[in-house]
Amino acid sequence: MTTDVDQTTTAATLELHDVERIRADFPILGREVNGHPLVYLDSGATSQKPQRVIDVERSYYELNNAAVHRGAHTLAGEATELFEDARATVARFVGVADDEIVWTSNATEGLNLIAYGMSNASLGRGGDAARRFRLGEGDEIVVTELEHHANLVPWQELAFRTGATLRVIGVGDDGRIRLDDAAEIIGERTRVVAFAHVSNVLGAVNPVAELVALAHGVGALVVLDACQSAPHLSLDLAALDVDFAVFSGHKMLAPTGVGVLYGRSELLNALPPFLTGGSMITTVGLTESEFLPAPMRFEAGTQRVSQAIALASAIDYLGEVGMARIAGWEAQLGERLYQGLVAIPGVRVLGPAPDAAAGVERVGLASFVVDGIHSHDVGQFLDDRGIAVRVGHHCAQPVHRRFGVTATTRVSTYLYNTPDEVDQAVAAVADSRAFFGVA
Amino acid sequence: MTTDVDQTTTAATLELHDVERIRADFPILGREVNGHPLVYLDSGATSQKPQRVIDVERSYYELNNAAVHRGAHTLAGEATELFEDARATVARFVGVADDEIVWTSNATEGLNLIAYGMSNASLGRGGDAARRFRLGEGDEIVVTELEHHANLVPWQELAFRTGATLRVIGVGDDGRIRLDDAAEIIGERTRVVAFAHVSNVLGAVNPVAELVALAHGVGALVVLDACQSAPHLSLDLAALDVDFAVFSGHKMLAPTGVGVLYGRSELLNALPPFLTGGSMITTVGLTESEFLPAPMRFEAGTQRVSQAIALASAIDYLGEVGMARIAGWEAQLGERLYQGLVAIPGVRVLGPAPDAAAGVERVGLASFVVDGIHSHDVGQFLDDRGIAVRVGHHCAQPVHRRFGVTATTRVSTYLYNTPDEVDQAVAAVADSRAFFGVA
Amino acid sequence: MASRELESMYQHVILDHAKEKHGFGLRDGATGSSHQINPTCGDEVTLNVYRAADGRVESIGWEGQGCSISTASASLLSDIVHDLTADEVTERIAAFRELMQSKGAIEGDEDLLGDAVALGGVSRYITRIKCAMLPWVAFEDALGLTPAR
Amino acid sequence: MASRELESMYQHVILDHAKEKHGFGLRDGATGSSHQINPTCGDEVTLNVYRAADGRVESIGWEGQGCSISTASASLLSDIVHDLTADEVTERIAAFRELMQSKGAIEGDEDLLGDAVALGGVSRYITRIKCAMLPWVAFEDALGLTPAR
Ligand SMILES: Cc1ncc(COP(=O)(O)O)c(C=O)c1O
Ligand SMILES: Cc1ncc(COP(=O)(O)O)c(C=O)c1O
Ligand code: FES
Ligand code: FES
Repeated sequence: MTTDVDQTTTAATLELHDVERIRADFPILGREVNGHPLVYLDSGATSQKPQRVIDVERSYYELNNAAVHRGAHTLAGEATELFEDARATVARFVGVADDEIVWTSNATEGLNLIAYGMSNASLGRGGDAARRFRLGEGDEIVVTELEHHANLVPWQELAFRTGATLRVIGVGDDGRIRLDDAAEIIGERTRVVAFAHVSNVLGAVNPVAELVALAHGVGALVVLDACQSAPHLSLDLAALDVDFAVFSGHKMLAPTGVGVLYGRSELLNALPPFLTGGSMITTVGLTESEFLPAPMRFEAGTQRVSQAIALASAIDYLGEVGMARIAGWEAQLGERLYQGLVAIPGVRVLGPAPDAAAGVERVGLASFVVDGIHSHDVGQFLDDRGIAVRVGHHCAQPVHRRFGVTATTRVSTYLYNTPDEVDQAVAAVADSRAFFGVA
Repeated sequence: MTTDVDQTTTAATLELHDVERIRADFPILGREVNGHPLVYLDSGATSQKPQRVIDVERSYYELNNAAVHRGAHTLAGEATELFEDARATVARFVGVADDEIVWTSNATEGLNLIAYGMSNASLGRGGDAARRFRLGEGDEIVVTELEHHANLVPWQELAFRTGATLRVIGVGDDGRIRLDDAAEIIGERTRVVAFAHVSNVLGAVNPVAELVALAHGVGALVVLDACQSAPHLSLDLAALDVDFAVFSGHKMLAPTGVGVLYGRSELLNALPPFLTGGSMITTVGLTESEFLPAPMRFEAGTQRVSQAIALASAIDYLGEVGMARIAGWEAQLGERLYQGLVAIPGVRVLGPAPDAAAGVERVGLASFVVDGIHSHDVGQFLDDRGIAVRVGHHCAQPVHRRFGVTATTRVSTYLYNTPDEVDQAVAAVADSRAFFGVA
Repeated sequence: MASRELESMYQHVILDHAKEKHGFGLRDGATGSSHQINPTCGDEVTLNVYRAADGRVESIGWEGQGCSISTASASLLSDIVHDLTADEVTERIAAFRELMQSKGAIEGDEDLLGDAVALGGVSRYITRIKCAMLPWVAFEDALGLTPAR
Repeated sequence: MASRELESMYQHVILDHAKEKHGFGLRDGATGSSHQINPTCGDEVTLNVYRAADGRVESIGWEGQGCSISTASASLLSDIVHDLTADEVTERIAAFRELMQSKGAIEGDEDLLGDAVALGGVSRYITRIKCAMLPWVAFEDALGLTPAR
């Protein structure tokens, strides 16, 4: 099966006719909701899946399903090959080596893996090789104020477990990470700097190069939360020079239940295990065990095999469409969305205004408040027209607090969304004001 | 969709004609391997999936896919309802309350969750309510010699992290857990007793009631590894009176990537969190957070939604066929397998002989050595005839060491296997001796 | 421009209560208090109960941050609690919970629930039932009752 | 009763070597040693290299626990290492690795690999390639070479 998208065009963006063909690959987009065609603008939470990805999982179970890395029979060999090929596909997609890719359940588990690996190192696991992961009193872990809870709470807990201190780089009134604050906070005591590539609330691409330079300047490890970038931009982790990165399959056309952790080879092989059990050991004694090298060291128990294979299929699909063209298309949708929203009286969009000149890139996502209407009520009004958006704190309470609100409404786009859908959402937001009596 | 199995019969076992209809529900069973019809006898590693389960996942992605517990729109509501209904289905299947069921990736993660929850409690997390989970020097964790690595290595690591001691109940020459040893080892210092309901190597049902009585007699927590029982027997966790239990979906007709942790309500609500991130918190401050009650407290990040829904569908399927009838059928297959194997010269089956009078129940699984032939070579010979079995240590090195071998060949059955398939496997094992020149 | 179901959830009486917020504010002298969070959205309510010497509820007071449904629900609740005995309170909470779980199948008993029957339209929206329940759960908790399922 | 592919993996020369185990046993005086585990099955091999003063490999010795393929592979390896220079060793290891990755497409160079070409049939069995490679990886490691992919 191949996607119908025109491969000959070299334009840096999709065109509407491409998107119309792409839409036909997503069965759910043919659905009606509350008597209206579904307008799905919640891909920031989770994406929809093309038929091809759905079919890959089905075909795996109908033809090849078996335990991987554990059997010598033919099916087991086939399943193992599909599973390891999937790893290679992911590795190529982000520009790293196969054995630098670890399967996880989701990005959240990847971040916990790093944090628990570090606390195990702090207890002495991994010996001298794991020294650089040891934390204690006086050491500092640095995050930013715009992090998703997944990239915040695990570090709070790691600080608690090791006695290290958590420090937080602020976000400016302009909705951008304060690099002046970063320069002040990141220093000799800093051991880890963890931050999002793209904020799931503010929609802006964060200054990775600057933060990596600050962190590496003091010998700290960089952990990149690529949840909102991997699905939407061309991502080259080696070029970004981060030490670890995580993302989730379900946000990039793949099923739930699979995520990815990247770690630089020498770091992954030095980090002590997190989850323990079958398939990650070499020798198990009654009271002590020895562990395999990465990535298998971190893959305890039966893996999410069909999901990993489906993620590879999703990545193939994205690759055929072209990440640059997807990013170009979503930048246009994002601009249209932003301008449409800020033109509505009483609507405030969080995060920086798009401004190519000033180097402010936004993805196709905007979170906003409508004066006098709670975000859930706004969302309900949109849902009544078949428009699916996210409401609430989007698992990022601190950044909401930073801007003096507890909740926002978020519209988020993907390769299958059209300008018309964005317009429908904007119009519905405008209409909600009369309905709730605030216009 | 409903299964074709005759619902009117009340016999305590399936009959061959039932099994033939069941087989038609599993597309992979129509496959050829190496020119022979597939004979799948590796369900102990992972089971095959009926069309219905495969279709449930597909239909979820084609119709309802959305982020659960996070959205107010219609799809999100539908997805949340399907997901929580799935939890209720699992809860009913094992006789417990809905909020006592936590989704995991697999059984391995469930066991790690308990172990890490306990080390977090030992560091002071969870306050006074979590006191009974705190471990330190002098405390003892007890397992048995027949455990899968998943129920051994996490406890080794917990012992390392807390200073507690790991003690191991031996297995007798007869392949049964030594209750005399258990009575000696389980004592005042014992805080946790973790053991398998059914061994994945020896195939015997372990004496749960006796071990629970010993453990509860000294106030220790009981953790049951139900990986090899949940798919094959009627399981009533409340009646067994265990405190925690784990099992994996992929071994019981469901997809990879989903497992289940059961915990008694008051224990789950006292256990500190393990993975942290989105959807498991109430309030997130910059340096500290508050957590939801169980089960959501343990479900950080985007969950394995389609997999949970598919697991519920698998359980519905098993329920319609009837767990007692499945157990009856597999007991027959197991007996036939055991007798067939021990009749071959030079073949030694590990574990106790089935003996109803002595109360020795075996499931449809047998691990064996063929004198003079390595298990991988035996497995290869069977695979050449399309017969898929597992070879190696089956993630249970200690029990292999206990019986003086490093590896065995394992034949394991499920509801879709026939006596003829068992006979084919037995005949192939016999023939392998001539091929490898040991007959 | 809006469906009949939506209009039925957001009736005028509800939008009015969401603005007027009867019973808003926490006075001293509470005989019970509860703070509840709706985990789906992060909204909160703090609710005080003021009981007379004979145990009857005199009034409630509440504060919080929430959507129109949870705000209206708190406001509507505060209108119907005056002078209720413990048994009457239990009966009303049960009636409201039943209404919320009805998926639009029942009308709600106006004798017991007063204008709060207007919240019946919410029961068709599974994601919003928690909104309407939030102040009622806080009320139940502040009275020291164990919440029914 | 067995397919042609299976017969080609388990040729007589292989089953014979699996029994005869040339080079079995670890003598003193090793100039290098390596212990390797096949994680799929848990099988192990310990392999010693004995080099002459001029750096040539004189012989290897090995012990371990494994299947007929890994055992035969160690035995066959020990037959062809005598008197090899470092470069010749590298060439042979490369030739063997290429054979193993060929999925049955090539025959294997008998001048370089001797009877070890009989292991070519293994390359059709993805799950067994690690078996055949195990002693070769140990050999490579014992010589202090970084294993190629
Ligand atoms: C007895 C037993 N415990 C634990 C496990 C681990 O299960 P999983 O790999 O699904 O986590 C298995 C299966 O591999 C098993 O058979
Ligand atoms: C920026 C960011 N980080 C982390 C996550 C967590 O991802 P998951 O829930 O898939 O683990 C998300 C999505 O929810 C996100 O948007
Ligand atoms: S949306 Fe938060 S209470 Fe209604
Ligand atoms: S099966 Fe272990 S080395 Fe061949």
